[in-house]
Amino acid sequence: MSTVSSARPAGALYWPVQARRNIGVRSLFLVVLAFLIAYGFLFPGLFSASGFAKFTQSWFPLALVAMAQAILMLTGGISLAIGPTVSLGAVIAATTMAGPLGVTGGAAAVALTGLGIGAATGFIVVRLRLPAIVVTLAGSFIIGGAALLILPRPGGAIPEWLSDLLAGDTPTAFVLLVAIVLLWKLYLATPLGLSLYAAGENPVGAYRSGVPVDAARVAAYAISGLLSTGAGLFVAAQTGSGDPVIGAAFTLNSIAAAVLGGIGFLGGQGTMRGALAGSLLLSLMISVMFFLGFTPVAQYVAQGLIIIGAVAIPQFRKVQ
Amino acid sequence: MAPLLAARGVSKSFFGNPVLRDVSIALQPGRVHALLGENGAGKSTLINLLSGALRPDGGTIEVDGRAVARMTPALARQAGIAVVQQELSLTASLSIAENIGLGAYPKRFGLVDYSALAARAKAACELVGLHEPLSTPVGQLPLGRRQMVEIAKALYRKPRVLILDEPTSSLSATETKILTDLLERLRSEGIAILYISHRLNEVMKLCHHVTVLKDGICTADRSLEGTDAAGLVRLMVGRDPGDLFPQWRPSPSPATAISVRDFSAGLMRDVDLDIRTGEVLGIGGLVGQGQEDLLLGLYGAIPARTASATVNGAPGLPGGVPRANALGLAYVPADRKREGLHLIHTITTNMMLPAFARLPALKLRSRRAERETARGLATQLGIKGDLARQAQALSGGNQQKVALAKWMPHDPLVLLLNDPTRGVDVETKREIYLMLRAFAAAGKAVVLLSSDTPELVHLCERVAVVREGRIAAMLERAALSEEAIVSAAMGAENRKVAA
Amino acid sequence: MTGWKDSAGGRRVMAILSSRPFLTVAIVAAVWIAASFASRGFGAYGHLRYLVELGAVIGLVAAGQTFVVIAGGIDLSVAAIVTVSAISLPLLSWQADPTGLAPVLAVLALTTIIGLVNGLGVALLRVHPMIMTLAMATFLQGLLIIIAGGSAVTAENPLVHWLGNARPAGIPAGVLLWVAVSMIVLTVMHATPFGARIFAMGANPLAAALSGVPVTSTTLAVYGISGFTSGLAGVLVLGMNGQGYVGIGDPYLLASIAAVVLGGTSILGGLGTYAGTIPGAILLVTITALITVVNASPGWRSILFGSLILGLLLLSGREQARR
Amino acid sequence: AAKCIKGDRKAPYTIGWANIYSVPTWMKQTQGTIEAEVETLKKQGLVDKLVVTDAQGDANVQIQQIQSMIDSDVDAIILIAGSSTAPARVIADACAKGIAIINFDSLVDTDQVTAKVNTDSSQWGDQAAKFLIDAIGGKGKILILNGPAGVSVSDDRRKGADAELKAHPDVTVLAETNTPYNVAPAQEAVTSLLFANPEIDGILSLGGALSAGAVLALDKQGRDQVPITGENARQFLELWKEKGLKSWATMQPNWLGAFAAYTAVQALEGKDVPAFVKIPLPVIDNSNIDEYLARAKDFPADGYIYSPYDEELFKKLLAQK
Ligand SMILES: Nc1ncnc2c1ncn2[C@@H]1O[C@H](COP(=O)(O)OP(=O)(O)OP(=O)(O)O)[C@@H](O)[C@H]1O
Ligand SMILES: Nc1ncnc2c1ncn2[C@@H]1O[C@H](COP(=O)(O)OP(=O)(O)OP(=O)(O)O)[C@@H](O)[C@H]1O
Ligand SMILES: [Mg+2]
Ligand SMILES: [Mg+2]
Repeated sequence: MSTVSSARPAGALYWPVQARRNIGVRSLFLVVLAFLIAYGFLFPGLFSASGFAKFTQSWFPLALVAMAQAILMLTGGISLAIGPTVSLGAVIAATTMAGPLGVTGGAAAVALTGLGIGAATGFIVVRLRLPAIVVTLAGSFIIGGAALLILPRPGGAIPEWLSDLLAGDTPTAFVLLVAIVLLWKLYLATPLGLSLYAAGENPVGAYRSGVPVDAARVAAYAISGLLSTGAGLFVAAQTGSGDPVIGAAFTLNSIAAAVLGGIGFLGGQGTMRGALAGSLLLSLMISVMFFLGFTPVAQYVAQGLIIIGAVAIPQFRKVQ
Repeated sequence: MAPLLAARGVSKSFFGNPVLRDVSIALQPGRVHALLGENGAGKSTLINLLSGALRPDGGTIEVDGRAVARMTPALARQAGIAVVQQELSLTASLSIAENIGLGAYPKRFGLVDYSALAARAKAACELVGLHEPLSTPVGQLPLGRRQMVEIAKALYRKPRVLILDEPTSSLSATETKILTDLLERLRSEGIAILYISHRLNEVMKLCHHVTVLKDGICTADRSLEGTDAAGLVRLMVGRDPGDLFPQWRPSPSPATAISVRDFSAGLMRDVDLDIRTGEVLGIGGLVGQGQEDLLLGLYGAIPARTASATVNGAPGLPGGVPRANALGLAYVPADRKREGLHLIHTITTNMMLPAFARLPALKLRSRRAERETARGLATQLGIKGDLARQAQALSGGNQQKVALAKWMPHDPLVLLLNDPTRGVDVETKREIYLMLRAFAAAGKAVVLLSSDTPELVHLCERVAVVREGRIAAMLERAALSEEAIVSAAMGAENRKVAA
Repeated sequence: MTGWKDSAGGRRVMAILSSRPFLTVAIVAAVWIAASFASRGFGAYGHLRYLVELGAVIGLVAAGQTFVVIAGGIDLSVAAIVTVSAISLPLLSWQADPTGLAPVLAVLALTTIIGLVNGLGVALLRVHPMIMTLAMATFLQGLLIIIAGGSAVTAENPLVHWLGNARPAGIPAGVLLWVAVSMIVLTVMHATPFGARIFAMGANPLAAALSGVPVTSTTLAVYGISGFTSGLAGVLVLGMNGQGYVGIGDPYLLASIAAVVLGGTSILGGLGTYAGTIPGAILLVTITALITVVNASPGWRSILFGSLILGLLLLSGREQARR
Repeated sequence: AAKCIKGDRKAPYTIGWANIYSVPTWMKQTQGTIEAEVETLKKQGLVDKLVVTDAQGDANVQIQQIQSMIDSDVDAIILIAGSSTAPARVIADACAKGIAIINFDSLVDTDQVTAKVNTDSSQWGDQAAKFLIDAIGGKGKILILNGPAGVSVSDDRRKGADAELKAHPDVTVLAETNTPYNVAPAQEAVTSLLFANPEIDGILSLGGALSAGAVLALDKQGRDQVPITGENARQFLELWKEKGLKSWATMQPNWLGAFAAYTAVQALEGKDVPAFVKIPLPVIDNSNIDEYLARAKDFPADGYIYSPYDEELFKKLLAQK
């Protein structure tokens, strides 16, 4: 309160820091916004409760796996096992929830599996210093095999009420997503969470500064596993059943969403909001192209162009 | 009184090469202790042992007179030991405040307490004269400011022992002044300070006690009382030093090497500049005023515009690095780790890269010729180390020499140098200065961007002082002095002209 | 006695023995020997020859992939390029050329151009390699819808047939092709300035650019090479199967990346060698063959496959720490 | 009226074709029959638009696209499901909205559809096993090639073969393998199995291009061909003829697509359609293979030679109980 130079109250640090982080993804936000407007224009039903609910439901699992991938890439890691982990989450949910474990027990089983797989992967990558990309490639076969053992063919069941709650006509998925994002912000506000960036970008320096680098990275893998099996649970609820190969496409899509959102490969670059925007763009694109009446060939071409465009346009602006 | 932190008879080797042999050092409260030695003498290794970043092969580390069984960075922090490494521990995507608090965030309910962090980080920043908003990502700061963040980060932890590894090598004169004043104050508060620098005048001014390392052996551990700079150099190199700066002689018949009109690039605006053959043209000013963009723009590494330009007789700007190289331009960056070297590649490969860049793409390489060239360059510049090792195993100063050496075989006509002597020991500095003058004498042009003002004064024909993206003053040889450069940099010159 | 290990020659031998490519070769050999005891017929010469022939396809795709990865990128469009090559070649089998060389060259030109377009996106538009090549793969899917099944011509190309079936001196032509390509690749990679530029770009693109490395053209070349070798793999796989089909390239995306990384090339770029990718490719087909003959449920086979890769990685795969 | 149909939809109708993946040749051919049928229906004034989506193999995307079809209120959806369970709920939603849903080829485990149209996968496996066991004289060593694991169709076919295999204890299964329904992976797997198993009496191949891969593998390793089952893939039929194989093949006719479109319109027009239309499995053997090969040039080289169809056939199929 005393001097003029310290006029900016010290407590106002958090929000400027947050605002600064938007700079890298502004143009992506604009592109996504344009698509949202186009979607709303093409399909006014979007603004009804159930229209909005369905829209967020189709985005939700992709949003989760994009987060799961992004958190790894922030630490300089990557996972090729996201898809099978989603499948595993789905089959565990579909085989336990309608059974003796019940919904709570099933959800706990799903969560523990995700955390366990993630932590184990993280331990192998971090402590044994093996390249994440091959460890998770090998992991994808192991996890996918486990899903096939639990449910050799699509089946199982999710209690009807849970499906209706998560994937009915109410925007529960959106509320959940908001909650997860808030939890993420909360995590990033913990010392361990904030260390993610330092551990990813400059592990040696971070270690010397007293950051528990290994713990931060293993924790990231565990959280990533949790998000992936969580996405699997949601997919199971959305479809009312389990399918041992349902997640296959999520591996590449999660990477695409994260990279589209400006997450770098070397660690420490990018933001979660970017990854979420990237996943939203991927999801929106499908619906918008449908309403524009694109043929499959046009869908493929347009999809390629949109993805490249969303990344290249900001670059052009930077050059000029 | 027991020293706050001490090493007793420590040794360390890398891959069987001894780097430190039976070295002892004791840091006393209220004393600024200098650690001197040539590049690769083992100074950084010693502080890594003191701060727990590395473990000694033999000997002990003592805190408050008690031996520590196993020093780790965490233990060191608990003991109040803070190390300023050269922009090594910063994270580009985090804000200044988040970097300063890294590893020691204030917490509330398990969360980072941003208001407490802001308050404490602000206090630390004010000590070192950092006035950028605390929310600025560190990646957006110029090198010198990052160094200040690194120092603020050390102060944030309220250390009892402060270790600084070449803190001033990327700082401008003003920033250096702030730092030396600060250190003096901290010392008077009873903090033990270990100070590494290759700038001997700073050491003379600031320090009370000196430990000198030579090839990993402690050759002196004594009070600085009654020692002069020449004496220090003698301690380091073991013989009488020559003058640091070579005799200045005018070069013969200057011609224009590079000429630009209304040149703009990055922060630089509307620059008219002629660079003559046979001269060393200095570029001075406070850090981050656009000096670097001037060099990069001329070099074709960033987009640049100009009304008219000739470069070594060819019209127009090069517009790209390969073309600039073909026109005889060579550039040595300041941030050697990020822009100069391929740390994971061997020293030989690093030295040969410009050659690889211009040779026909599919011509067969001759490993033997490469080894010989590299060996020749290493001898010429006194680069120590196995040339087949990765460049990251070199000490900082030797890395700098590699970044410079790689251009030598190409006999460039214009050398664009961005702080080439940063972190370089006095002997090597001398060699580099001699090379630069010899270069100019051979009728070539040298553009020397430097944060070391004495360097500009003693080496250059003319110094262009840059301020806010413009050349604020062009000081001719006769008018060159440290005061003139500093006052032009601060804007005094401008006012005089305006008046 | 300090021993021969300290002599110059001894040190070089030690360096080779402890290098990743050598370790991978040793692991392949060990797996082969172990497998020939465990499974009847595994060690038969014919089988090993067949495995190497299969490895040739992965090896060709992975040749381009190795270049791209060392240069600091990644190519996710290789699978689609293999398919495009195998599908479009039969469409081009015109009568005028009895050797069948012309259509092959035309297809290779096509796939090289596809690669160059990848390079353009990466170098000029500055699109992340993963995004650029993923988008390219998507484009090519669209292209495949148009060209696939568009004609009923089968691959009656003599050159392609020869590549896929002939065995001069008892060695499959595909393997000979692989050997030739490998020698060229190793030479270009390790014995030319072009190769050195690629390593430099991968290790530190900024420093490479400031040292005068022509980053744009080198990037173009690298992705062009990847398009070319993928196209070549498509031609070979077409010959081996007698018929191209949509999806024929699918297995080669992950396989090429896995071969590169198993061979010790850093996925971060700047470090590695094709000499490791070669045994890496053979290792992959070997493990696949091994899993095939194990009689277990699909789930267990998948688990076994993953565990084997992980186990072998533990033997050879420590990533170098870097700052 | 048929299930899901509500009276308020009027011709001409908009038909949504929710494809799971339009790139594979089988799918392309199927799409061809749908387009041809839609042209016919357009001429009759019954259809005015065909909306096509391609889920690129991702069952989650297919759900999203079906949702979009619901949102844009198409009159009918014909679909090949990317998962036998995943689209169940969204399909139920569509049904509740009065959209006619005809599910063919890969079916969904829900009865909230207007009709399902398919051959019997279990019967497929059973008949194939019967033929093979017969062909090897009731005893011997066989390999089983199957499509990808975790997918209902391949699992059903495999289960269908179980009874026959159990009934013949002298038939030993040397090894089983799962690969995509493609030539190259099948050829690879069979080659490895050939080396591991010097004696093989027959191959029970459960579809797609697996059989062609197996024949090529035997041929390339210089082994005698053995009795083998398969599908109507053109490459396989040509190899069959060329090598004089002892074979049997059935098919998943591509015109299931055309038939689904036809059925959708019939249902919308108020006709009663059966909840499940079982398509008899056509059998290709040495007696009729020449008929198929005679038409080969009309089909893509990597495609499937399907049996002829016309409206009469469709009517007959719909009339069956
Ligand atoms: N991790 C390492 N691996 C191999 N050699 C190393 C390693 N660290 C340091 N060295 C070698 O040890 C010697 C001492 O290095 P150090 O960094 O301590 O020197 P320095 O005195 O700080 O030099 P400078 O003045 O250049 O900073 C050098 O020769 C260096 O090459
Ligand atoms: N390959 C390596 N692995 C681990 N540690 C290394 C390696 N190379 C060097 N180091 C250690 O890290 C220390 C700091 O490295 P750096 O390159 O910053 O040296 P420096 O002498 O401090 O440079 P500068 O003087 O520019 O700050 C080195 O002196 C050495 O002890
Ligand atoms: Mg040092
Ligand atoms: Mg140094």
